[in-house]
Amino acid sequence: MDSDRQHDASHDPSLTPYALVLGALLALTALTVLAATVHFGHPWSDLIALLIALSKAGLVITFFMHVRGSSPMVKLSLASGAVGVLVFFLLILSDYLTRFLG
Amino acid sequence: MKLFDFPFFPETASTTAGSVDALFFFALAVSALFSLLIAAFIFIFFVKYRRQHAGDVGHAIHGSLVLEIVWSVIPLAISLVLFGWGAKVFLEVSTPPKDAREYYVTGKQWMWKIQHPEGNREINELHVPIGVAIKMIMTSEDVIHSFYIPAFRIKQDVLPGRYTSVWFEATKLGTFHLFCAEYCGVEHSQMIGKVVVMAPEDYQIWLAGGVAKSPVAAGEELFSQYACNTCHLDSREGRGPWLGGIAGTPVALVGGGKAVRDDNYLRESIMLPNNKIVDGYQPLMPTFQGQISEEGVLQLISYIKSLDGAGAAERARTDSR
Amino acid sequence: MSEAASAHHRTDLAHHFESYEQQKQSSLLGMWVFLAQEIMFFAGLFVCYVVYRHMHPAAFAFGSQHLDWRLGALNTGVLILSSFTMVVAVVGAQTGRRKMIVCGLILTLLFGAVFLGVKVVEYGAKWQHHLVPGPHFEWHGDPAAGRAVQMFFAMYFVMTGMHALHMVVGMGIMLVMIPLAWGGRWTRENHNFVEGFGLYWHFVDLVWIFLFPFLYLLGLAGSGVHG
Amino acid sequence: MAADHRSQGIAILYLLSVTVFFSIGGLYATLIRLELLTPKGDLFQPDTYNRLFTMHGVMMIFFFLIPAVPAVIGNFILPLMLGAKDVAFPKLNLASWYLYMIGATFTLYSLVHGGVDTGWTFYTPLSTTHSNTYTTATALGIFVNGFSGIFTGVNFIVTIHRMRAPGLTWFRLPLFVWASYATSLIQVLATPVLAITLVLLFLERTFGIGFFNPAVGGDPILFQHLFWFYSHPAVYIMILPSLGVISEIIAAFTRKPIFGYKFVAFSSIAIAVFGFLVWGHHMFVSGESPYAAMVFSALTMLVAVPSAVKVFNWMATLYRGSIEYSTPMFYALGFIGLFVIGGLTGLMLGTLGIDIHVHDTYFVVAHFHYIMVGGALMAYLWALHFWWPKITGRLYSGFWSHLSALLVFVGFNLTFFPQFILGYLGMPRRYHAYPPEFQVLHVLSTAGASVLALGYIVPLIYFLWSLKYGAYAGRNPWGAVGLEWETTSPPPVHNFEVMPTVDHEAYEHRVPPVAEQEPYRVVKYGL
Repeated sequence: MDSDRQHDASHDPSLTPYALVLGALLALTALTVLAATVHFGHPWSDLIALLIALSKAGLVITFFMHVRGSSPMVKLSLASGAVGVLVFFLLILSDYLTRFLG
Repeated sequence: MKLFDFPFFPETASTTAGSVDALFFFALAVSALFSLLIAAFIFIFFVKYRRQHAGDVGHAIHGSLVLEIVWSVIPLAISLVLFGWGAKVFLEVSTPPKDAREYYVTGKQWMWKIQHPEGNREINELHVPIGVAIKMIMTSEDVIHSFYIPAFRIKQDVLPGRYTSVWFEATKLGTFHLFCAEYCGVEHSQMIGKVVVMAPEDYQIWLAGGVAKSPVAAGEELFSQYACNTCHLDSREGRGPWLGGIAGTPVALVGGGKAVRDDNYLRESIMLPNNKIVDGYQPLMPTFQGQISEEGVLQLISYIKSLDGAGAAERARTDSR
Repeated sequence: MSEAASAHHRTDLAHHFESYEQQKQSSLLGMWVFLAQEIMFFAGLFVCYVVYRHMHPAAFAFGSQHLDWRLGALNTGVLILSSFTMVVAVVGAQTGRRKMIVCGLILTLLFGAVFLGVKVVEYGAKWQHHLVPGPHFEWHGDPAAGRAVQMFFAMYFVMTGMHALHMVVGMGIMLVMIPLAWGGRWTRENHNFVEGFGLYWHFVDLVWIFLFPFLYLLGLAGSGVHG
Repeated sequence: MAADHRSQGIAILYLLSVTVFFSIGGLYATLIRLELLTPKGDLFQPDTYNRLFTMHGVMMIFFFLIPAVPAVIGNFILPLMLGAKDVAFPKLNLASWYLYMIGATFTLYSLVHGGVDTGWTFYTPLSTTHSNTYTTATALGIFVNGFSGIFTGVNFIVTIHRMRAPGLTWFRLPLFVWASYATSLIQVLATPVLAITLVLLFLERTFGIGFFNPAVGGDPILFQHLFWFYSHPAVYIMILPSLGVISEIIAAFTRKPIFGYKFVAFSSIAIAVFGFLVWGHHMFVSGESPYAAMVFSALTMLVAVPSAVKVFNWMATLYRGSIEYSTPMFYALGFIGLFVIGGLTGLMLGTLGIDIHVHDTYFVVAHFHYIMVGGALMAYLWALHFWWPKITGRLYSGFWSHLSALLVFVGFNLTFFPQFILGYLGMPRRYHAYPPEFQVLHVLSTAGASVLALGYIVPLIYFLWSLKYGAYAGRNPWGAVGLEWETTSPPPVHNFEVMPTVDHEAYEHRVPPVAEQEPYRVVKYGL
């Protein structure tokens, strides 16, 4: 715990990087609205919106939630949530996307 | 109740029942083999390596990679065989022959309503000719039911709001159980009936005994009664598309995308007409949900499916061009 | 509660932990595992959304046109700002600056209140226009949307409602945290609760990041319903 | 103050409460079996019968099987096995128990008002628009109870990661810890989906918001997807800790390490992970796409591998062991037999062609009772027998416990084996009345259930008896290896007098064994 306290003290976190992330998040919000006004057609509009949302999520997770520099276990629990969501979507869509094939 | 006079195995009375049984016996044999093998080993070890003296400890054996691989790969291989065989039987049981006779089934709490292609109706009884492929097109008026005939080894859930189907070809004369297999409320266990398999000539006599209007004829009446014919004109100039010959064919939709116009598509187009709009048309059709009975929808669909691809007027026009 | 650092050494290390480091790592990991649970909770809703949108694409596009994307965008900005002020509070805790924690929390609370205020306005408008699904639902928009348009609003209300509920819970916790922070409850050595709460708040922000484009922006490009 | 809510105390609270709910569920089971003695359905009205099997399912699954091994055995033994003073979040642990009791209160409220008749599966639209019973209260109870499980899961995961004694590396952990870890993963990742599903059910039922109503474009099958996304993994919540218990018992009574330790450890994780991929096999005939059915059937086959790995490794562990004929050991071997039958019939159900016929029949009922009763419930009982001396410090009677093992094993098989035959004959489940040709098999089943019930009552008596009259157990009555056997029985406030460190592998038996005394003689010949 001593080493930990020194660790904290040795580089006092500054707010500047967080402010940059804030700016990026606001810019991406504007971008997603802008992208939605353009007609890309199915499924591209959704993919673009998803991509922007994922990058915003990535920024929040990496910087605001300090996943960069967290323990591997933290990353693992985040990954397990993400994999769980992926499995959920893929398998449920295996029903809905093939239901009307015959 | 006679004590030893009870069945151990269900009757086998359809063309596909044998395939299901064969698969089951294979799985049973594999299971019995493994169970006995494991039980035998456990019993032998249990007797042979019992503790002799209070202070004994076992030999520390930590494992064997070869054995682990053997007893991972063998079960995997066997279960994949089961999967493949099972999928084959599943496709066999769930793919009706093209020329199957179509019966309509409506489930409601707590009865089965069945209509024959000739129009005869019955409740909780199903009379079928032997040796003829029969497809049941099924829907529910309320909750989920399940159409189950153990002797034919077939089962399919019956859902509100869409169609499911199941088929069989009976191979034995006689009377068999018809069950509802999906729990559906208070009288679930009374939602039972019987399937009577008859010789074709007897079936014809049975059919003649009932007063019947065919679903096609009934559907035709509904078609004008609900004024469908004011928009779906066979001149192809109506506000809705002409419906002749469309059953089972693909169509382009507004907003991109395609749909195959199967029974479920036709049903959806009557109940939620604006969900899928055929390219080139406007979403003008009102919904008929709640205004037309499930049986009525089935009759409409069978009428639509009976319509010719090119109506008389249509044919004349093509000729004149 | 004593302000003396030595007293904290005695009282805020729970009896069953050997060190502050063990306590901190346990607390953070616990929060993350809890968030994995939250991810799956919202995943259930998103799965419903994807399935129903796949089944009724037109209805969803028409429904979405009845949401005010400007209010949605405003709220997105507000929530992102609140996430930033939450970071301010956490940095304050990490550097042992009591006033910074308090200011960060108060600002976060305020932004949260703005968000919910906008939400109340939006919900009120939907209620007036009979767009709340259920027996009172009436659709006076384009009839082409069909009856399934109700499903869009059902998904809209349950998704934003569950999100708002999480915000209300978070704001309740902040109301308790602010006086505690003022009283010096959290120190440089032990501020696990602030960090853990920060993670929760950012997660709530994350959910909204996905809700905004997929609820508010579907009909913006003329939706392509009529080809 | 520290001792207020230490995990052992919470374990005892859970022990008492799950026993109560098990008794209620068991009472319902008795009434169900009595009704099924005759084909006509003359004992109860149909709607009464429907409430009986629904409440039996709800009580047994949500309020007994899911908390039983993790919350009772896990809370007591897990911190001891890890050499920890407590779980990572003791207050959260206490909150789990309160949530469990609040959930149970809602459910009991609906129970005393007549119960629910939707089946424990709550399929829509039956549960949303057609049932007039107390569905909302029960769903609320299960919702609240779900968070109890989630908190227990969070607690165990963090505890296993952060609270291990010095030297206790991952591959030195007892296999029960691995199993508990896998269980906790499922609890954390699957339970929230049940929670949101119940929220949607609640909104649909109470406010008429038709999430699953086809009239507004909803899909009842989506409810089934969401429900089984939780409820299939939930089966593994119930069975995985039991598999861990069996590993512990076999290692202790053969006095040797588990054969293929790492394979057994990872098979728990594999079962947990595969458990998330196979839910669609409950829906082969539901109207899901046949392609999805094939995907789910293929994935289901994967579960066979880790399950087989476990069984074969247990079998191999017996080889050249020093096997003690103790009650928990008899039980454990019986468990393997029942688990093998349950697992193999599960494979049959996962096979598409067979499932068409036996889905929603007594074949399914028999299968899951082999897993849930033959597996999970029995493992819980045997775990109690194994750790009872540690929990109470007392020994129970050898003769009576052997007798109860026999009664349970015989009674169980007599109850449920005939149901496999009934199922293949086509007897649908949840039937209050049935065709007369099924009667003989139903009578056999009811007869078996009577024996089974006796087998449950006997342990209740000798466990209570042992609290006052049982011989003192000492630290390690079985001569087993593991940190929990190194402390006193029952353990002191901080679990250990001196916090332990670990310098050996799991189940490393030393010669001569570490038993303080030879109490198994007492166990064998006592009373």
